[in-house]
Amino acid sequence: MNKVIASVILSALFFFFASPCSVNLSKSTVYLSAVYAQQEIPFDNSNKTTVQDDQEDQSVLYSVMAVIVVLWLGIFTYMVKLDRQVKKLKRKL
Amino acid sequence: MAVIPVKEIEAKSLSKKFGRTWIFRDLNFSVKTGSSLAVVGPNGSGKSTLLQILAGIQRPSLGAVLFTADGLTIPDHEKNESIGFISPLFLPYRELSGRENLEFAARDKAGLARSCELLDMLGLDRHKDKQVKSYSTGMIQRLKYCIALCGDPFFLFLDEPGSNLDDDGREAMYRHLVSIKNERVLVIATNDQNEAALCSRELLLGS
Amino acid sequence: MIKHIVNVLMLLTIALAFLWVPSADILGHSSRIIYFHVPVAWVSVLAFIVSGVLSIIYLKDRDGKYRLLEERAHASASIGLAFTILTIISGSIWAKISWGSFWNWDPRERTIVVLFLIYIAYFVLRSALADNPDRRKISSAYMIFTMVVMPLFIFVIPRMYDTLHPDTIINTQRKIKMALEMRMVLLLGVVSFTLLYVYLYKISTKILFMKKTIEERSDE
Amino acid sequence: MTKMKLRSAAGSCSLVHDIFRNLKKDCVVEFRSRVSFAISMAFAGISTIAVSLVSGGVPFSSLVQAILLWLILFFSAMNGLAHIFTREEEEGTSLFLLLNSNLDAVFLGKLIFNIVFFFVLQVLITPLYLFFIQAVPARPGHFIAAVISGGVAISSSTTFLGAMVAKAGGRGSLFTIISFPVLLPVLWISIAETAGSLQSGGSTAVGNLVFLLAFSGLVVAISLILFRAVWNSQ
Repeated sequence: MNKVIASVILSALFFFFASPCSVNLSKSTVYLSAVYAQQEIPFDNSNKTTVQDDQEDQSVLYSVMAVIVVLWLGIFTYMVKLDRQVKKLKRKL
Repeated sequence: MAVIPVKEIEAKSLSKKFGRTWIFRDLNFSVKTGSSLAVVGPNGSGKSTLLQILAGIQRPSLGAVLFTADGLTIPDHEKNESIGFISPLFLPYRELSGRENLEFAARDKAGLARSCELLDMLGLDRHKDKQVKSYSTGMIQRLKYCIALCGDPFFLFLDEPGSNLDDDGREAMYRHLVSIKNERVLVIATNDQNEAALCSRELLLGS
Repeated sequence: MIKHIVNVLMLLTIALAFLWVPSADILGHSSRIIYFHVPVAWVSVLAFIVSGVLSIIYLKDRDGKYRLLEERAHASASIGLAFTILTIISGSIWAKISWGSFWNWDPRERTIVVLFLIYIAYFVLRSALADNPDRRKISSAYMIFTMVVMPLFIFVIPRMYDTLHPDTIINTQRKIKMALEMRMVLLLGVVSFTLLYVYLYKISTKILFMKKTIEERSDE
Repeated sequence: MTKMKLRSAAGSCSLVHDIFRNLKKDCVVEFRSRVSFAISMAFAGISTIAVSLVSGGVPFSSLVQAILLWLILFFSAMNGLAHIFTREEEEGTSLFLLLNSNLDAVFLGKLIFNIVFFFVLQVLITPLYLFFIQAVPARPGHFIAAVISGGVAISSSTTFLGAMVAKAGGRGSLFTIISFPVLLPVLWISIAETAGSLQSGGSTAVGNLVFLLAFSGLVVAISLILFRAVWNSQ
């Protein structure tokens, strides 16, 4: 049961950190390499390759991401609560 | 009523549990007009609960209670009007006087007159118009008896009717009970031996 | 089975919401929050409706055909409360971004807060009734009572104070004019979050039944 | 198995008779133990005076006046409207009530009592409030209509919740917690209407008043259906 939660959350978080760095890029391979490229600062503007949103302020994206990460952390903690209950009950059964 | 219809209350595999413990299980008995049943047993054996279930105040966890008149089940509203009930949990209004409590309890003038008469018979005539606040527990118990009887009920469920009554109060109540019990169905829950002796049959709970 | 669907759909929503959907004209990228914020709000309302319906069924079937109905309504309500809190948090952060202030009582925020208060009241009442044998009946009666009264608020609140209160910058209807893709992704988001709710609900029911069997086993 | 039908007296005419019987009993009992009535009135009076004392006669806008008025009325309701049911539980007379009259009559009797009680409270408090904040409503008719319909909405929805609180041990704050979310829109609308009537401009939004009365109607209907589940013992 808990490995399912972990997989859902991990994959979701992975997508988050990858996606804002290259919005509207069609091919996923390009941005995957972009992610590996920047080691120290994951979100600097240097790798922005899309033309369409050059004037778009990067901070908006971070806050969008912040909101969604908050959502996901909330759901994650709720799932962990349920998961712990299940484990406790399983032991008793 | 020239011919008294044979009314009957029948308990079918009645059982009740509180939380996770069973108070009583699979009780089967029936009480016809004129006969009466004494429910006895140690404290906490579920006597009061059983009486509340019979009176329709509480719902049994399993089983059912059937009210029949000559074999036909009595419709509910009629049944509710023909039930008299006394229990320690049952208290009259303290701010109202004895008579006002009876006015509230009686459905019609005749009932009111009958219960006032009964009140006088039980020695409460001097206190009829005083607030129940000023009554002693014995006097409240007598008033409860009158309230239970004011609708001329056919089914009487009395949970320790004689409690905190003095000797002559108890004696007057028993005399009245004996006089009316042959054309009614009577169930008394009690720990008091001579109260149980009033009834034709006994049911032991909590064995 | 639902677990896998939820995983797939959730990932799809995330991917599409970020990679494929054009950003809304006024809001720019911050409009991407819609695909997560709105479904979460929808789930909190859905949980409320489900627990109301469960309470109705519980009160109707007095002879106990179904088991643990009221506890399930309670479980659904706790999921609803969790999602309502999430909606409020994410809503206020989004409000900070697009309108500059954390909270300015626009109609949608009021509806969510009223729902939040109802959940709190339900849980407080239920715990206050702890030792009362009628606890289940009374708390489901309260849930039904509020569920019937709640739709009135939704019609009332938007019309509230309009004479005295300046309207917010973006229009107050729930849906901003949305391109087709946006509407599709939003729908996908709603579906995946609803399935997530169903999944959580199934787990909570399983927990309830486990507790019941443990209880019964410890009785014998 | 005969369905365990709950206690209900026969026929509708005796329902009205039952309601009056209950109402008469409630009035006599409440009149005799005037403590709770006095406390509610004193509470409402003191909060009115407190508001004007604290504000020190500073004139505030009609909206703020309306908000303060309705807050005072709301909390006085929270103080007094549950008593009619909690008294039954505290004094153990709920079993007596259950046996002697059907549930609808019990509820309707107490509902009427609550509406009348809150109306009397409003009649005493609102003029006092207006006097203290030196406000004269621009359209008195509209103002009175708003206050009355708001009061009816509050008292009719809190009666049922009072029955729940009585069963839950009757702590005062529980009553406020469970009735606030239900009363929130009623307060919003009443405040908007009262503010509208205090101001000179603005028109009477009859829709709002109708909403308040419709709300009370709906709430009474729902309460009648659900009262069985709450008041009848298990």
